[in-house]
Amino acid sequence: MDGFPILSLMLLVPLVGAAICFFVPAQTARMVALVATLVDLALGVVLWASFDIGGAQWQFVERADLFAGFSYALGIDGIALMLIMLSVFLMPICIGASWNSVTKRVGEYMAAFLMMETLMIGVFAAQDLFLFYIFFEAGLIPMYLIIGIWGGDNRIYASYKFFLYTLIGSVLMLIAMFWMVREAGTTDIPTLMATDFPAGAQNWLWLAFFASFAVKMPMWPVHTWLPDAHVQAPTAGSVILAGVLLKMGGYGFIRFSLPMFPEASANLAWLVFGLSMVAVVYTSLVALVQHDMKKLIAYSSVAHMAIVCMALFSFNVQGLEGSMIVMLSHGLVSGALFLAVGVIYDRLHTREIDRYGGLAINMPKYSLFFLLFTMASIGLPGTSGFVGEFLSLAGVYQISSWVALIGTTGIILGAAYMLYLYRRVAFGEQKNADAAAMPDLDKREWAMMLPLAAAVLWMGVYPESFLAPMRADIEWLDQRLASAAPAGDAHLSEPNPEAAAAHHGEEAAAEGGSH
Amino acid sequence: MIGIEHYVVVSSILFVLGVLGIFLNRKNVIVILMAIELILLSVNLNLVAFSAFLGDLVGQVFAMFVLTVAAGEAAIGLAILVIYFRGRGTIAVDDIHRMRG
Amino acid sequence: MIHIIAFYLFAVLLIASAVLVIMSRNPVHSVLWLILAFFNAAGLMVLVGAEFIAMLLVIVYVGAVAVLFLFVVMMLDIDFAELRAGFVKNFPLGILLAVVLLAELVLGFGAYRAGTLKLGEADGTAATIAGRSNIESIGALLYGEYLFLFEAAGLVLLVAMIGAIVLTHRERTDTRGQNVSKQNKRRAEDATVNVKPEVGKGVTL
Amino acid sequence: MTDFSQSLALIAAEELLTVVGLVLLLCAAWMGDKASRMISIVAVAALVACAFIAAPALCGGLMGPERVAFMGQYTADAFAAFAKLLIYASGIASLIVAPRFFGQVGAMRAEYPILILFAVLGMNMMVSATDFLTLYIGLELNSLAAYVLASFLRNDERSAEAGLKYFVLGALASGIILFGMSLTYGFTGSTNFTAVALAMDGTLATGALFGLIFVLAGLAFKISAVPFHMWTPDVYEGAPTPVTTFFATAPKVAALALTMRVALGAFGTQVDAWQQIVIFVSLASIVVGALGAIGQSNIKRLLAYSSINNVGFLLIGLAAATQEGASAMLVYLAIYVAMSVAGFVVVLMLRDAEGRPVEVIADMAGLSRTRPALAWALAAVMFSLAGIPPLFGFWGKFVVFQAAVNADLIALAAIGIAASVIGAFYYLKVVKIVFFDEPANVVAESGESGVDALAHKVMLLIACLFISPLGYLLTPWLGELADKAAAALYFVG
Amino acid sequence: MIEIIVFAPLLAAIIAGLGNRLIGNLPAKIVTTGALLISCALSWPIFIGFMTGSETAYVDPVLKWVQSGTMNFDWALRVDTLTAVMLVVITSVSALVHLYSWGYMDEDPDQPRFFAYLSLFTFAMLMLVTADNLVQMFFGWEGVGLASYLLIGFWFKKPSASAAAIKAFVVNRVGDLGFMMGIFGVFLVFGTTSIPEILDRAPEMAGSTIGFLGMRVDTMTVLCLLLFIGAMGKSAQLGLHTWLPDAMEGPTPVSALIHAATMVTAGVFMVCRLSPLFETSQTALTFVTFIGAATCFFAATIGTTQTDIKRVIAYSTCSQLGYMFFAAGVGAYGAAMFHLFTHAFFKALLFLGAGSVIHAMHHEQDMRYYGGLRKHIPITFWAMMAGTLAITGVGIWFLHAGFAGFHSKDAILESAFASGTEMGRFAFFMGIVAALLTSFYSWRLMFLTFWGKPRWIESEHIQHTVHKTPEEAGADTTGGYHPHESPWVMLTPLVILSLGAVFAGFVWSPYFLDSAAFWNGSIFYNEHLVHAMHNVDTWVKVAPGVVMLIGLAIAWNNYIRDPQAPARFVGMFGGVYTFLKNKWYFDELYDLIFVKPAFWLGRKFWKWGDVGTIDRFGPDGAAWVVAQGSHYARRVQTGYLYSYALVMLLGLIAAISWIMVR
Repeated sequence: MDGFPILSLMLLVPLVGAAICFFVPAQTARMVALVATLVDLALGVVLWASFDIGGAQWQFVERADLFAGFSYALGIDGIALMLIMLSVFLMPICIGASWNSVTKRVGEYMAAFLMMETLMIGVFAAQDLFLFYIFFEAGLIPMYLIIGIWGGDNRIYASYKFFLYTLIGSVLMLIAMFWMVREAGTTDIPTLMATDFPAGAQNWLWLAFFASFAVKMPMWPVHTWLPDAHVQAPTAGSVILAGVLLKMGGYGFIRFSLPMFPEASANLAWLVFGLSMVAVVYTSLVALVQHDMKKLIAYSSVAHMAIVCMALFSFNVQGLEGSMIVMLSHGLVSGALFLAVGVIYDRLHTREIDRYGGLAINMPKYSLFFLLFTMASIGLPGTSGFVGEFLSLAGVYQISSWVALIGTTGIILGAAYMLYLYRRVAFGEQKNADAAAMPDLDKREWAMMLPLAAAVLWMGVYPESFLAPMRADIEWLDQRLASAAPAGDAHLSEPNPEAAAAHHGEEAAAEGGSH
Repeated sequence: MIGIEHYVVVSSILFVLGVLGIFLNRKNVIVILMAIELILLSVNLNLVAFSAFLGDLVGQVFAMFVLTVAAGEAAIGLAILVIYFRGRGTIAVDDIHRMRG
Repeated sequence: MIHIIAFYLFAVLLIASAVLVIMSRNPVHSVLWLILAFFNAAGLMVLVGAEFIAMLLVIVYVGAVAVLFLFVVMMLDIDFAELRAGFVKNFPLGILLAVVLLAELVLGFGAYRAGTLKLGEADGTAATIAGRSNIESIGALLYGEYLFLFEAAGLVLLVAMIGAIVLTHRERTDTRGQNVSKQNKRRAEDATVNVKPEVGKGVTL
Repeated sequence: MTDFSQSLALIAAEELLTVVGLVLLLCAAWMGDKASRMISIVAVAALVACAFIAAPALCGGLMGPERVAFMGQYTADAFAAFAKLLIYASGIASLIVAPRFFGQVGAMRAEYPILILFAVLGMNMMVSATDFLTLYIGLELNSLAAYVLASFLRNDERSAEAGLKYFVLGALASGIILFGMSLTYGFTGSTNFTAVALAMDGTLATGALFGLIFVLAGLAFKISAVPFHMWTPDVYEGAPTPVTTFFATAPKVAALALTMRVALGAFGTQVDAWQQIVIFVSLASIVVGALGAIGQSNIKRLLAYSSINNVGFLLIGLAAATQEGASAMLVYLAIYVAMSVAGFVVVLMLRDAEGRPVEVIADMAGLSRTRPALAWALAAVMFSLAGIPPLFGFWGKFVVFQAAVNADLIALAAIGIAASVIGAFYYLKVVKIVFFDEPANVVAESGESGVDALAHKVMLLIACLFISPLGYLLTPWLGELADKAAAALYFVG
Repeated sequence: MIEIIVFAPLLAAIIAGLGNRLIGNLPAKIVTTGALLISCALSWPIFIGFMTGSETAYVDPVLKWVQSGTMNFDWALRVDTLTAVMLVVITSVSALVHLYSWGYMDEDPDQPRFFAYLSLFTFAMLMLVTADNLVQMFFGWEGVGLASYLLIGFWFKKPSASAAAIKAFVVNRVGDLGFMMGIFGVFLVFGTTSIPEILDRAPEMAGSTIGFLGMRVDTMTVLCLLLFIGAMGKSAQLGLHTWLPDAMEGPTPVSALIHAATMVTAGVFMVCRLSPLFETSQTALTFVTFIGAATCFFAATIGTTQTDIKRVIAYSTCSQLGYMFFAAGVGAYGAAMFHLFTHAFFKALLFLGAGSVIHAMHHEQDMRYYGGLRKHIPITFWAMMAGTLAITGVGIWFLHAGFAGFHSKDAILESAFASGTEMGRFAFFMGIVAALLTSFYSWRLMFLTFWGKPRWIESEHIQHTVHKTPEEAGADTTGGYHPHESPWVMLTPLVILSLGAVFAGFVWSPYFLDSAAFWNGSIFYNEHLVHAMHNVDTWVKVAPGVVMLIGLAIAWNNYIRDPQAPARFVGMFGGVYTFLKNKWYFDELYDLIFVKPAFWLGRKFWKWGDVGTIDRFGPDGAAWVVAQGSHYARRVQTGYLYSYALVMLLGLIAAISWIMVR
């Protein structure tokens, strides 16, 4: 694939699709959107297949200088590859989810989604700092329209909140980017990643980036836009929001905050830890008392992303890889959960948990999928959620047992609110006749759920497929962070001299990391 | 001896009076136009005085242009006033606030 | 000495009449005070040797602008009785601001004491030409170095003229104008027609 | 320095405008309002011709003594050419949209294009001025024409009120500028920018700084920067929409270019004196413009506040007081002109069933369903004005803030960009009404046909393409031109 | 071979679960039961191989799992003696339970799902015991938790069942928190999660200290305790036991398989598997002993007052697990495993027997409404009798002959006493008391169920069946209902398990208790302790038997001889009775300090935190400020010329003032 601009093509395909969707009737628009997203998925598969694991750090690089350092530069490493795959994987499912439920202004809807896809891929593929920013910010527009036009009753408030909240978060980042570019003299992300900024300035730059990513992530206490946005967005909007948009925050941390400002990351890790610890407990408890399914899952997303945050700042390979896997997994699982909510919302047009009940009787297939995703969400081993959470928390433990402890309470609370949800929806008596009369999954819904379920299990059982492309990049990052990495709180002391005498040589090396 | 300071002070007073005329008047737009003329007069006085004390005629040429423009400005101002009066039947400053907020 | 007396006379009169321009309740009076102010200002200009500008001020302002003002004041059928009603309510604030502004100006210029105001230095290219009068020197400058702006100033006046006409000129619909071409094209045979109507039929025109 | 004939050659565009203006005036006098369409067409042609005359100076990046005419009073350099091209474009736009608008109320007059031409002429002088005298004459030529244009619909009360307010406050601003120029003249002994800059170097009497402040305050009025912005909403609302289109674009370009020339040229040696003030003014403009726009029900008034807001961003570039800042401002101006033209053309295309203009925002509810193309154009304009990528409006903010950061004005940039979020609020409101609300069915379902309508559509299309993401393809080109222009501005002897 | 053992149940579960109604009841049952029988059949040879010493330990890699930096763990199946023991227990009990369920679940509409869950459970449990690394063990750990959740909530229409399912899962998760933290700690300390490596290197880390939650603590102690918290959760030890009694909401075969024989013993298995690790921390062992001893006493006390037949057995299980733990705590891992082994047989037997009774009694579970069933369901009765004899530890000490429990429980008590530590003594006495209570409640169960007069008519279930009220039935306390014996598919497992309950102790005690060669290093084998165990004082050896007889006597007195005695006792010690009856008020306590506050906090965080504070002062507050600003900005814009001029003037004055003061 040398020299073939596959990334540009992946950006272009949905864009062209979007342009076509504007002008064609509803059914054609649906088909166009589906075809475009499937083509992109196919291209994604090609991308993955031709990605040279262990090869160059940056592959499929394209570059065209535009102005004053600003250039159209694309290229991916393993981390970006995985997130792009997540995006292209979720998109056809989103289109499928909107197949019947969106009936008004279909062309525009599909166009908005396809634009969204272009922008998402762009975010992950951009190699120019400002190009990244443009893609990063531009996502606000289609999402604003998606929530605002096709959303629920309170969509105006939610769309405003979503737009302005995320906007104010990210504008400060732009200022920091200017400063960095001035300092480093380049907008090239790979170069910037290896640039050592002055320690004094790093804290400010880090905070500016943090403002953006923390909102996007979202971290407590700037999370309140998320439940509103999720509740009001149409199903596919929620899927893409939870599935990919939230990942941009984590991607930002791993691509910018950590490699570019390692010292600041170490200095300010306490902030991330503090907020994440609060988030895990706080939002989990809030999720426990929700009556609205989407809101519950939205709050659970906040809790999950808090784990991502703490793991990112654990300064070791396990934490970094774990957080990536949690992101990928959460992308699949929360997307799937929103789909699951969407499936029954389409039938009954309510998200009130109490209006359902006993669905396991009339919708056994649905309940099975829902159960699988619920279990994946609470991190049952064998599903994707476990691998991520386990690695994440293992990483976190190495830096602070307190943080790990609080983070791990998330698995208790997560189990509590998700199972409580599942119980109220799928278990119990069929107390509502209309809910009891709902038909089980049809073929379209089946086709949406199955790939997600397969991916969730695949990632849980054989995560190597997902870890391998990222390995070199994570290791690079770990090396980059090594000098700044703070000491963990373990401070493991030397064992008894007489006991240690027997195995001296090999242990010293093995324990080096834990000191 | 009369120095430049004297002229500057006089023209400053005149300028301030002109400005004062604009925002103290609430009843009659014409007086506002006259206050503008006062401001321009103060400028002219300034220019001429500076010109004389600098020994440089540009100030006086400038004053001449100001005079010219002021005449044109007065004409336009009065024309607008006239059409406004035609429409509203009043030139009271208090009445001119149909557009606000 | 006479110079000083003249300066203070003109200056005081100028300021007094300026105050009266803005305080006067009758706009007609205001215009008249304005004319007086112009005269005094012209006097001040004469004192520094700018005769041409001083004369121009009298001619242009008093002769044209002030008259225009008077004309408009008279033309607009304004109820002067209504205009007499009081000044603004935040009069003290206005005065305060004016005083502050004035104080700052005077202090800033360093004009509170003679000899403290440092003027810049002209490059001398536009000084009064030795042996020529003020008006000659200005003329040389105006039609030489500043010809371009002089022409542009003419355009300013042109625009002012167009503007005034555009705004105020009204096509009178209640009068009938003369249409020369129509009159010229008219033939006698078009004007009168002989008809012989039968009795009881009437005429079709 | 150049001799007189060379000077005349340098002002070819102005000469052309003058001659065409005078000839057309005669035509207007002779043929009356029937000829207004023909006169408009000729005027547009004249402006296009002027653009061709000005373009080489810009593309060639011309600067230096050989571009100075009339002994330093006038400079026809690349900077002036950049501004002129924008002014011509704005002038052309406001000429094209006029016949249909005025035709609707039977008020299309032959004087309109002529006044526009003379206003453009005045602005040409403004942007080329390197002497306070030229500045003043140009400014007044433009202003007088503008006062008349504002009250052009003389039977419309709002138009007359707009004219009156504009006139009174404009005259006051002229007075302030003049007073400042007189002080500058007195304290520096010259009216020429270069000489003034030379004389102002080093520590300076407070009086001279007062002159500087007065001049800049007067110019702040012309660019409607806070706190000299108060006239803007009223005048934009009251003036006929084609005139508002004109006001929002050309004079703003001219006044900003002039402000740059004055602040960076004449007062360029006293940056410390005005930088803080410009910073304050720019932040105040951003905030007040944004706050004022929220809650507006009239789209023209909203766009007026938006222009105040945008001026705030432009002034951030000025506050940087660097060549990069100047270049950034020019880029921003170019984009701003396109956004404004697009915005006003959309407003002009909004008509109810009886053909009356629709200006109330609430009446546009659900426009996206009745007139999707128009709605998307409006959305593009709004997002672009808000500076949301990938629309090109973002690029303007981008270069300006970059310049500010590179000039170490990080706090300014941070506060400014944070305040831009307030602005996003009301742009979003328009999008919300147009896209999310149920149709109000006030706007006529289909547009008219005919040459005028086609011209509107073509203009809108061009402007929208410019502010669309495709605009980024222009960044090298636009940036290069702006750099050349800024270099000319910063040209030192 | 081991792959077949482990994955056959998974395959069967997938076929039965996904096929579900598509393939129908019978194929699902055949597939799952068949798979389990295959597994079982393959497991026994392995076990016997280890007994005879022909097998050696090996690891069978399956698939790469996770490699993250230095953290590296794969799917792999480890087979050694310990695993082999568990294999036979799991596959045998599971196979029998599958078979039993053919009959027990015969009328259920959702049979494929049930069998799929059972097989899934078996698979997870097998993964747990064959784990070569802690993470795979955790996989099995959580997998059995999932299966347990699904099976407890199998009758999901019952609110109590789904509530119990959640409770089981969440309480287990509390333990899992400890387990996970333990794994993290192990990885931090040893840089690996591989069990053999950890065990290999554990001794050398003894005595080192580590920072944990801001404290400096002994490394091995904290690791062991964290891991042990996991074990406590899964094995329902004191504090984390509350889920187990509620888990009886599930179908009875499930209780037999999961909540008696296999899953709940996972904690014991884990402690034994990691015994070299635990041996490095005396503190941890003391804690394990204490928890085990306390649990065995505590659960036994509650068992004496429960009336639900399954709950009695559940508390009994809890109590027996306590025995196993304190055995492990004192270092008698072999004894612990042996008790696990024998317990699996007799407790599964008791549960299945109870299931048979319940089946016979039309799903009535309250023992107060049984009575005199001996004659109606004789095979069940005899099976239950075998189980009771086994659990109460009936045997003749000087002959070394007795039922299964006799061998294992006595070994535990003797080891505890022989360990010589104070905690060992404490555990011994608690164990003795618990043995007395065990005997009492076991016989109480037997007497109430199989002796005396039928009291069925009091049961609502029976009333519903025979359509009679107690008044209508009059003297006929059977109400005309005639329980009949279960079908052969249910009885066969009972019989097989009875054999186990009777003979398992006798047959295998030499291997489990006295053979270091048998264990072959798969657990920490304390030769010294084994020696000491055999040489304890005679009274120690006799004591369990004596207390068993005392318990039997009391039960006989209270429920056969003088049925009014319990009522009198309750009258005298009402407080104690209520306390025990209410399970020491643990549920109420947890509800008060965990569940209610969680919901309360959740609501507070939501309404007061998110809505009332963050939104109010964050976005909404900002919007309000902006709206106010907008209001004022527009108020200033009065429309009057003079105010416009005034603002301009103010600006001008401000600017020049700035210049002046600058």
